[in-house]
Amino acid sequence: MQLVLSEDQELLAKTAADFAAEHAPVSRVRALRDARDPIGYSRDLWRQMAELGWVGIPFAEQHGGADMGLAELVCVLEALGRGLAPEPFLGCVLLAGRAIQRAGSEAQQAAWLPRIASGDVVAALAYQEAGSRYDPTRIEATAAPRGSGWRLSGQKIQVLDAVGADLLVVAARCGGGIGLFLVASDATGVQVVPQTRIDHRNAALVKLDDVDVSQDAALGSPDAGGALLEEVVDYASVGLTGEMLGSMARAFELTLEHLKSREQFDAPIGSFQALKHRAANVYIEIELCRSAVMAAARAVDAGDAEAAELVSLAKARCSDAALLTANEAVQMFGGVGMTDEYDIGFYLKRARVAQQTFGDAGWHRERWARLRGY
Amino acid sequence: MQLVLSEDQELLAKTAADFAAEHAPVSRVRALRDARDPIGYSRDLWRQMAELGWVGIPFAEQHGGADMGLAELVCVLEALGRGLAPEPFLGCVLLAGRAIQRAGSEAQQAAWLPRIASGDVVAALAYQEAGSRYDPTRIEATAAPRGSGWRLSGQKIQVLDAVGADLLVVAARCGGGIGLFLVASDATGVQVVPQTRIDHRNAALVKLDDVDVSQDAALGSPDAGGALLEEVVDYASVGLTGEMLGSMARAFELTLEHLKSREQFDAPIGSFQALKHRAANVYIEIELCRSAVMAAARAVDAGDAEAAELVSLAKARCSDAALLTANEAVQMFGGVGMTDEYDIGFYLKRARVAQQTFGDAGWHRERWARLRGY
Amino acid sequence: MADIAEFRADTRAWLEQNCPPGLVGRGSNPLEGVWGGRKWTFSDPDRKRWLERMAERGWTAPSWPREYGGGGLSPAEAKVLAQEMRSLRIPPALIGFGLTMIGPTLLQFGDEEQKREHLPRIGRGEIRWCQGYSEPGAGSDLASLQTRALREGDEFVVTGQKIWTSYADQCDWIFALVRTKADGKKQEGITFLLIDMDSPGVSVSPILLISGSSPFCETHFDGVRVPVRNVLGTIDGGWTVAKALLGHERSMIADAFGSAGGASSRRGLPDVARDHLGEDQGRIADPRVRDRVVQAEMDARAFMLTVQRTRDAAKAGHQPGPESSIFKVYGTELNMRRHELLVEILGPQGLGWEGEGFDDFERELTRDWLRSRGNSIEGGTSEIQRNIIAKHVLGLPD
Amino acid sequence: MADIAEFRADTRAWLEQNCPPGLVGRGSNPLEGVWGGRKWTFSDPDRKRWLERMAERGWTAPSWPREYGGGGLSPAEAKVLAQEMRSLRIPPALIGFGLTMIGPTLLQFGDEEQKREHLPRIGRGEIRWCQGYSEPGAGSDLASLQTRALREGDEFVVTGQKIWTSYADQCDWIFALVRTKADGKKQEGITFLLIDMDSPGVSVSPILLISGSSPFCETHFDGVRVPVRNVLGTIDGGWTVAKALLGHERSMIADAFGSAGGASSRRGLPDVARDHLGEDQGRIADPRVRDRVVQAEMDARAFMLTVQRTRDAAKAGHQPGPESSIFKVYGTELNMRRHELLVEILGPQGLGWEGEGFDDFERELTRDWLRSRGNSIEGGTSEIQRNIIAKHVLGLPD
Repeated sequence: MQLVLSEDQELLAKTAADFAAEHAPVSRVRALRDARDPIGYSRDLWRQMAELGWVGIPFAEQHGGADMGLAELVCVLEALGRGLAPEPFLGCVLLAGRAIQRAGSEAQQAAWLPRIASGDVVAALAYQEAGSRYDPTRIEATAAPRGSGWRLSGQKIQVLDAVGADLLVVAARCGGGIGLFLVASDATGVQVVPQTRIDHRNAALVKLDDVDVSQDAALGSPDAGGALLEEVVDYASVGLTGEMLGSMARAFELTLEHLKSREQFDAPIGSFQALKHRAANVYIEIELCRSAVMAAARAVDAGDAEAAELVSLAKARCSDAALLTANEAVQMFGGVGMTDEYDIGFYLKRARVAQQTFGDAGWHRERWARLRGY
Repeated sequence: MQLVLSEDQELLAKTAADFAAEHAPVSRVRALRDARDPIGYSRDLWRQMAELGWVGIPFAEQHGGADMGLAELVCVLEALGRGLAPEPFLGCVLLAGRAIQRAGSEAQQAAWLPRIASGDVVAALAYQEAGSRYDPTRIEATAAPRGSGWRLSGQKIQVLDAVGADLLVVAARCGGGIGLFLVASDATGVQVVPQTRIDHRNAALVKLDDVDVSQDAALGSPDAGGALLEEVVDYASVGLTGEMLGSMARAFELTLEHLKSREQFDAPIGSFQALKHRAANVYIEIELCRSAVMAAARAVDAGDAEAAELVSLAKARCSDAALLTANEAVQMFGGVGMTDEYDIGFYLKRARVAQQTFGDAGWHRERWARLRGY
Repeated sequence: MADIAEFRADTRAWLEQNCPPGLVGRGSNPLEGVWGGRKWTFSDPDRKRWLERMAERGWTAPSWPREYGGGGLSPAEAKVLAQEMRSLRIPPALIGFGLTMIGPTLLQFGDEEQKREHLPRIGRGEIRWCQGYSEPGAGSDLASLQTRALREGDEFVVTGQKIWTSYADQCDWIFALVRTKADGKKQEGITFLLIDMDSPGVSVSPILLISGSSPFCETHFDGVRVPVRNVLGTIDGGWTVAKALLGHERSMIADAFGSAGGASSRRGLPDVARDHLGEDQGRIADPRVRDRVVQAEMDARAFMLTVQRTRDAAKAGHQPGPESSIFKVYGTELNMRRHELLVEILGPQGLGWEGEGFDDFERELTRDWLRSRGNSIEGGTSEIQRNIIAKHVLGLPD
Repeated sequence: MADIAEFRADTRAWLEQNCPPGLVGRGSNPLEGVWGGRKWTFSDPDRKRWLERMAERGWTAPSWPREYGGGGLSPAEAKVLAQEMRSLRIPPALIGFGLTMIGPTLLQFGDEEQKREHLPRIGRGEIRWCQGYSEPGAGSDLASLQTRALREGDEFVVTGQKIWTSYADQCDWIFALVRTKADGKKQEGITFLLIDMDSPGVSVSPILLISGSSPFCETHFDGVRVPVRNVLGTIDGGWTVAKALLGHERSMIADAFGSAGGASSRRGLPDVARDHLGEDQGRIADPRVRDRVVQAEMDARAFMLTVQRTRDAAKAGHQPGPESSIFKVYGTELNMRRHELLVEILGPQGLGWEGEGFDDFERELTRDWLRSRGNSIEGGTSEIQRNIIAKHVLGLPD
């Protein structure tokens, strides 16, 4: 495992950074929020990203993808994270798309992945429930056999990117295990109710009231989805840490700019040693995050035995560091950092949501210890 | 409960502070250590403290005591803690003496407490064992009935002030419970082996090899000592926090003096804001400790229902704060703080020992939660 | 002591007779508090009646002299009144910056005319006050303020901008720091002015915070004419008055964080943790969270004991010093840590802004957490408080 | 690449043939390391033989040029040698400041004569070096040093006192910073001198630390005569040399804390915790300690990944910058946290100094903990490192 960007990756990161700087500054997130945009992201921009080949990065070439991995996705997501871009990578590509890629039949993959990669279809993975907390396999929704198919019932919460999605991948208890089922979002009995969280990203309650699906809706074996869910959530977690890395790096840059320009007591406040030392600590934490995220992405891509541990390492660190960075940023901005008018609050809110998505720091420390056998 | 010193207590604290400054500076601890003094404290000074009435503070007047409480003991112990005075208050007065006072028959009390209060007899409480960690009731030493008396066997560790002690109070498993037994330190089968800990205070292994004691050696009922032990250790813990408060206050003073006098980069290092803010944090922690120690002492004296919780609050806080203070002190002294030549290292070593005596911070946080029912 | 016992009995009887029954047992909830002022509307006629009766007796400001509308109570009597109100869980009749900040400062620095003009109106809840200290360029470095007041005869003409004026949109008067002399040391040349916000040229716009609330405003002064007799203290000598008032502000903040605030403090941390994480043999199921709950609870207990110790010392005649800075810094930071922990305990339910999928408690808590981030900034940042401790308590050099 | 494979095979064969069998599998334990020098006595003839063979091949300093006694290996080859030695768990033949600090600095700043005089003797382990930087009045503010060197013809006469000279009592030469010009900016007028400690006027006394060990000394210079040709770099221009050497020191410290040190690192934290606290369903029984163990382990993993990332970046041609300060500050502070935790895990058994009642591991660990407190001071305090990061990495103003 080499913790350095290849030349191709450097180019990709540079392209993504330029694109994000031009098309996806944080001001766009504010505009989407203030306009109460129903899906909270730009379909146009999503199509452009698809044209650039980013949406299909992890998928096979025959499915319109680039056949690359998390290392490359992280390059893109980090760049987009700088401006808190809300486009549906997590829900559509890293969760739902990845689940289809990993467990779908050739027919299912051929049916959906090219349309996801092209940006024509947005999919979402509905797994989390009110009682799940952070365990993706604590599921009470049911899939009861009905004829040759299944009847799905239950309620999912905070389903990422579900508002306006065309396709839902639904996790439900089936026999002794968990199954994943492809459900059209306009199927009878499906209700998608938007949820407004502090970051105003796309998320929804998905209510399933006796939704009938046919035999070929099952993604893989209808009771073997538990392990798959864990693997897919790990995959998405690495993507999320990439995004968090970009967000915290940018929040820290904004803080440094403020420290250099804001004057009090006839000196830039960045000249005060107490703030300097705290800024140095934030810097160190971000650097450690970067190493952990790069290692996790490469380990998952390589199918390394240590991959799950490194995912938890990256998610635990980024969760803590993103909040630290944002909290210190607000404190160092002072009063204006508390105002909606300044952008830094957007980073704080997103840091909180990201920390509590796919398991918070405590959850991942617990998981690390379990995986290491103590 | 009034968290303020009475006039009498203020006078006592002042007297003790003057006495300690004159007779018990930290240099004396160094001298005792370098001389490899077998008991590690001064018998002369102990007698003087007895004459001043301090050794008998908690005992009844008819037993030569002052019939006062922990609030007063803390006044004295805080003053002595400033110079890390190693005289045997903890082992002799707060543990062994307190056990005799609480559980002893009138005859036992009359036999021992006046001689303890006068400084003629030094006693020690042997309860801790290799497997005890911080639980005073995890005891494997045994007291088997033998004739009308008992035969004691087992090994005790880090028995405070046992080297040179005349009387041992030994905790041993007896029937279904724990008993406390008075044992002369020169009884057949008793072996007191000095232990050298990093603070060089008096402590010993006490080996009991078939030690026969008579019927009247039992302190209270021979199987009801468990609850008593907990109560006595709580009592001593408050005394220890008083001592710790004095030690950390003094270590902090030494640090402030250094910050004001040591110059680097053409300025006193105490003018650097990062150090200022850290010093402010240490100050706050010490102030919180003072409140907790005063409250614990008064609650125990009053038999308040919240007493045990407040003892754990005081001990947990002082354990953390004493180490923080000492660690920050060494760091702020810089290189010289690491040398044996400077006194600050003595405070660091004592802080570590004190933190791990009668339960460390984690132990007392656990206990607090248990007592509060969550 | 006999007098005090009698006073207690009388007070209790009066409270029982005069407090509207609907308010007995309601307790002190700052969200329901009566702030008064010309723009105030009472949510409940009981609250209005209660204010009138208490104001009539002078007990909205129990320790102020009677001639200024206060109750003229001794410290011991004022304590008894507070105890009896607490014991009956009767809410305060009136709260606000008039009582806690400008009132005590007027008593200390005001001339007779000023005291007679302003204090009774504060006590009756007729005038609501706000604070005009900070400016966009003068936050922690308050003394660098630029709002200027030019003397024209018997008036000052005030021009400039204040920020963080709490609830200025609902206030009637503002006490403001203005610059009356441009040269010399910046702490000199500042004047403390009392300004009627109905004066022409005053305009106010609320500031939206990240929590979605707007407790603060920007207040602009555009050639506002203020009579010279509205100077509190001396012209160019306002810094002394300003600092004294900051002392009152800090102790008010310490009081607030010693007791109340937001959804989170209305339910104990251990209860919230048990509800959301479950129990394991009577313990909060997640041992990590449990340990952090324990630490927060123990920190709170030690903090409250320290507040009590300072009060007990004050009662025993010891003068409180700059060490009260520790209440501001520790109280607010503890409150912030508690909110961080609460939101983490709620897990995915701690992320709600509005609408479906979150209940009222969860949404309120999440916004309380966002609001709490400002605690270590407003009223003097934690950095400033630590500077004060280092300099004035520890004597560390500049 | 074919060449490298061949080099690897040859190296492996040579190591297997030449390393005394008693050393194979011993691994790198700094406590058993060979520091060399005139006063050195080998604990084991194998170690002596191993040093001779490695020195002969130039592999004690594998990447130094062959003409100065090095191995002349390319970076890729040096890495292969290190890998093969690690894979066979063969200890390094020689360690010390000659190889890691003054050697690289001589290569960078030395003239031909100096390099030929000193480097081969370092490579053969004949001369052991120590560092004369700090003075009692010049710690973090190193440039305020006062040890003065007066020019007398072809000699400097050196008078003053150095402190924290590591193992000076066992060393042969010292590289020292001395003041050769009293006026002007204090960073100017400093000269970097190489001094033979056998010179008349040099005296050394060990400093006893709180841990009971004496790894440092005070070194006094009383009119010591040093030839002018022993100046490294230019007269009055020693500060540049000094800073370059500090860079080598920091990366050496980072290496050390990335891997080894003391009893504690020879046994994993989780194992020690399990031994002392027991298990509960395979988990460390105390959940509080377990969580802290997890954090320390995860911190260590992230730190090592960061060290690796920097090395991988260097291999890819990216120049390492001042961000290497994070290795010093984070590596040492992590090591200190680990030791704090270990001593707490040991509980009452973590308090032993000597004698009965504590076993060797416990006593050594307790002293290691005491020793570790100095990690954030020596080699540039954490405060200085954070200053460097703030200024040189983050660009924050002075």
